[in-house]
Amino acid sequence: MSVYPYIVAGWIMVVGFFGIARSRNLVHLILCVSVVQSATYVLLLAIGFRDHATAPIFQGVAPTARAVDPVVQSLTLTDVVVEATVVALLLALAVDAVKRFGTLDPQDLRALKG
Amino acid sequence: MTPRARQTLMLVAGAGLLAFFVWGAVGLPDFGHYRGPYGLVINHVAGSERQVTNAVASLVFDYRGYDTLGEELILFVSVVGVATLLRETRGEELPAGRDDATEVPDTSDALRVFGVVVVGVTLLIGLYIVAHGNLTPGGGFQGGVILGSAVLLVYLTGELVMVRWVEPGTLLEILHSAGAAGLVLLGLGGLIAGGAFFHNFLYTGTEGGINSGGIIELGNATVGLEVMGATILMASELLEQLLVVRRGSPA
Amino acid sequence: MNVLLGIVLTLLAIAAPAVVMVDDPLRQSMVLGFYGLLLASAFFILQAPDVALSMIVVSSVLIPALVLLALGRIRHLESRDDE
Amino acid sequence: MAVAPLAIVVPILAACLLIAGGKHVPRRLADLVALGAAAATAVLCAILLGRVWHGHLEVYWFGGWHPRPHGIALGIDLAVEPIGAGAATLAAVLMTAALLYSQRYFEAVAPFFHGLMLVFLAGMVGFALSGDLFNMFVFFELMSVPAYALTGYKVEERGPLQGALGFAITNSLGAFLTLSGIALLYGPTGALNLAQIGASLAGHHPDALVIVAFVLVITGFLVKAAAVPFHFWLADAHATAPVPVCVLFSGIMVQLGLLGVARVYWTVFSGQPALHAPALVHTLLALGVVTALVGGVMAFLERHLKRLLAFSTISHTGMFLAGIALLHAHGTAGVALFVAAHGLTKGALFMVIGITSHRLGSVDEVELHGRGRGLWATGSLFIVGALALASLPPFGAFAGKSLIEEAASGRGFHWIAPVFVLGSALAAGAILRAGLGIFLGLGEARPPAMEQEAEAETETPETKGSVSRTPAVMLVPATLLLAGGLALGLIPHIDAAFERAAVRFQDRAAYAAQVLHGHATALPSAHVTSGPATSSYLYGAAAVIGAVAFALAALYLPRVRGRVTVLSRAGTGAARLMRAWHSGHIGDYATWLAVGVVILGWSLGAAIP
Repeated sequence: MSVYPYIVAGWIMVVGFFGIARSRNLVHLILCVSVVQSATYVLLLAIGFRDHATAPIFQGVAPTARAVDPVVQSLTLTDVVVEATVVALLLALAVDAVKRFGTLDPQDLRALKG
Repeated sequence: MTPRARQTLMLVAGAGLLAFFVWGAVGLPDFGHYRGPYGLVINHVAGSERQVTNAVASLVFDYRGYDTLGEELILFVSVVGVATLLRETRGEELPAGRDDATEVPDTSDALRVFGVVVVGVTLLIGLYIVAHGNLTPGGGFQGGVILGSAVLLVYLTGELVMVRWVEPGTLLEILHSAGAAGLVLLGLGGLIAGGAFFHNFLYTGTEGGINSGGIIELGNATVGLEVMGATILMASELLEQLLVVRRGSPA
Repeated sequence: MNVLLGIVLTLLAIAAPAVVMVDDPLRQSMVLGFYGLLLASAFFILQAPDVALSMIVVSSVLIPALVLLALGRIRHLESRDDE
Repeated sequence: MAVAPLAIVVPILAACLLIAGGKHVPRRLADLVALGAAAATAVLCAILLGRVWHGHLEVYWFGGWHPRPHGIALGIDLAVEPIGAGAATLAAVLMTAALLYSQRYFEAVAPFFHGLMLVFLAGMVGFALSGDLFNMFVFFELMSVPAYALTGYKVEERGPLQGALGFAITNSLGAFLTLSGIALLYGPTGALNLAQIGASLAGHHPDALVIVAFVLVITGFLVKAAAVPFHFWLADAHATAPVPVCVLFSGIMVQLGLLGVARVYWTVFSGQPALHAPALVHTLLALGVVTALVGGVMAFLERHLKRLLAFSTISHTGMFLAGIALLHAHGTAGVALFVAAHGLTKGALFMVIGITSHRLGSVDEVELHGRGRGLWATGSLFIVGALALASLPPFGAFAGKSLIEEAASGRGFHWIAPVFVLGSALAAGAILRAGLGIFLGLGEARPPAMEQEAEAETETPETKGSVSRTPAVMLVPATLLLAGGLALGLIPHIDAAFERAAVRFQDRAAYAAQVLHGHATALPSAHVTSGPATSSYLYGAAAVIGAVAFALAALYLPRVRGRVTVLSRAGTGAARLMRAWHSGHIGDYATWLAVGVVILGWSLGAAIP
């Protein structure tokens, strides 16, 4: 168990990369990018975890209670927002791609070959 | 590359990447035994220094408030980017007489009542989550998305007033910009009052109180405002385009 | 606690390839929503309720909505091209 | 005084203002607000630069959260030293020039354009000044997101769309790898502040984690810096972004990626024995040299003027990376000077191409051949710019490059200087070929080794208004930037100032002492050079002569060539291979990204002590 969560994070990242390589549809590809990003959430939160600890929210708990690391959580929060925005922007580009190229297949999106 | 060549190469590279990553990750502290100083100190001091019970909120809006400023700007600018990319361009015919009210399908009264109830509950949840960000899980971002979704629900249940209101270039855009600028102004307030950008210049209240945390609570509110505006704008940009096309195509 | 986390992590490790292997974007966005809920439950177990809440909001509300809207838009563009 | 945060806040507030109300105010006013904000940012950055010019470091803690005892930083700091401040100043100056230049641009949605540009500027300034690793990631994203939208700004065309997609996806993937690296570092150190991570890591036993974290962190920055094999996005994005945006992309954004690499190395990793210095030097040097040559060759094969300049930027990036890889104060100083001169010159060149396209309605070298004969001012700017980039002594680029060469020979890499000559000659030769062909009508219209591919659709003009003369708002900024780039090399003792800056930049212990404990340390005396060596002048001259020779050969050889030689067939084959490699397929780009990480990791990891 001591490194399992980290390996899962690495696995998710690589799986996302592979999805991008085999994607035949831009929207699909964009969601694969978000899978790559989800690996960073798992990694960050797994690193900051402490056994037998509470969440870093001290509502009715003494601040001396053993709690997990709050910093990785604030970083992950930022990361999640970044994900949402990047996905939104990429989706707008995908819509434009259909407008201009009439297709979502990356194979055919090549105005700039070479 | 052919698709097969690409997938094969990625398979090899991906295996290498995973091996490389794991090679490094085994050097991390064992899972569950983290002892980095940053979080420990924050957990220890956030309550006494900022009177908030949610240590994450104190990080997001106070200790690392500058990061959040950057993050909100990313959101802000990506909405502007979406609006820029999806703008109607030359050669793209706009159907004449854009009378929004006639185009959206009718909604039954039962659904409408149900919608209003759902919207009311959603709005309340959103507001609660924004307001209690300093104390319990949640805050401006989560609440803002919920608030934005509630407003979109109004549209989906057929309250057509929204369509017009939601069109970019109006009140909403100003609201959204104000939300982003609000966080900057909050930071500037600290600069003027306390000598450092993002200095927490407000009374931080008593621990556990709804008004505790000083700028943390205000930060939650501005972020909530901005995220709500951003959610609606983003969705409506895509929706707007949908409506244009729907009307443009022959029925 | 750790057993539960182990199960959720294993489910995540299985769900991620599932997200990637579903080719139809509409169905994929649903699988992604499910994957997001799995992530959120992992975050709850990791004692990160703030993040879990964000994850639910993003992965089960925001992203599916955006994908649906974009796909709707794309469908209409494509049907226009066919005419 | 809070100059540093203001340099970031001013453009942000102006952007918010423009986006909220820009649609309802006249275009002129929006122009003025944007221009004023950019100029104010430039002044603020220049003030910062002036204050630290003599090798000082200024630390600013947001929220007044100074570090706790034992150097535990809870807040985020800006650590202003000369190189970061210089990069921020360059960004703001280029932005001011670009906004001045773009007044003839974008009749539609101008406020959005201005808003995106200003947030882009804020992101770059924030990134250059940041002293916190996670904050660097946030501002890295903040300068990326508006850049994606700006690349795709001309939504009517197919090219920009594809450029923006490739750019956005590869850069996002790079950023996520950077974030994973940050997470790995946070594990053993429990810190995000650069100085604090560095201090903690110096006492950490050397292990694989350090190497993996380093590789992952720099991958994102190398994608931004367009080092081979992470470079594919750059040419697509540059070819299609509007000219004022290209000025920023090529002039400073790409180089900020390198600043990121150098910054994390010197503040975080330089005290860690796991990162075996010779292995690091060799790996990054190899990467830099390959990038320099690939960029040069690709530039030479190109006929689309913006893509041509984009590949020349890749070529220069390679030289910068090689200079940083030497891990030597001379090298770092040389890179900083070279980047400044290159940014100003390349910005001017992009503006000149914009003028050419405004007057003649094309950016295709072959189509334009001989049609620029009347444009004396434009043509001379173009040709002078090309020569300056070929490191014509004694101007800015030359001064920077000679410092790098000196550092290289000091380290025993005597082969670097000739390779640089080849890279500069190729890239500058391509620009010169285009300039001589377009503005003087020399030689033949069809350059060699150039396949007549099915040409992309015609680009819609970016500008409006009369095309019978060049507007002053376009010509003046170009002239000023070029003059600035040239003048940099003429300022007396400029190299000494850059030396001091580099010594400060590389002093990890002094950085940590001041950031974490507030102890300002005096600078160790820099080993100041006595100006460029004679050999540097020879190399500079060789590069210029080489560039002229390449340009003339390209223009005149087809005429005498008549028959197909083995050499030319091999050349064409290699050229076709190179061009096929740059396929425009996003899946390919992501694959090469993964391959690049594995290569980097393998070559650094194999040397772990």
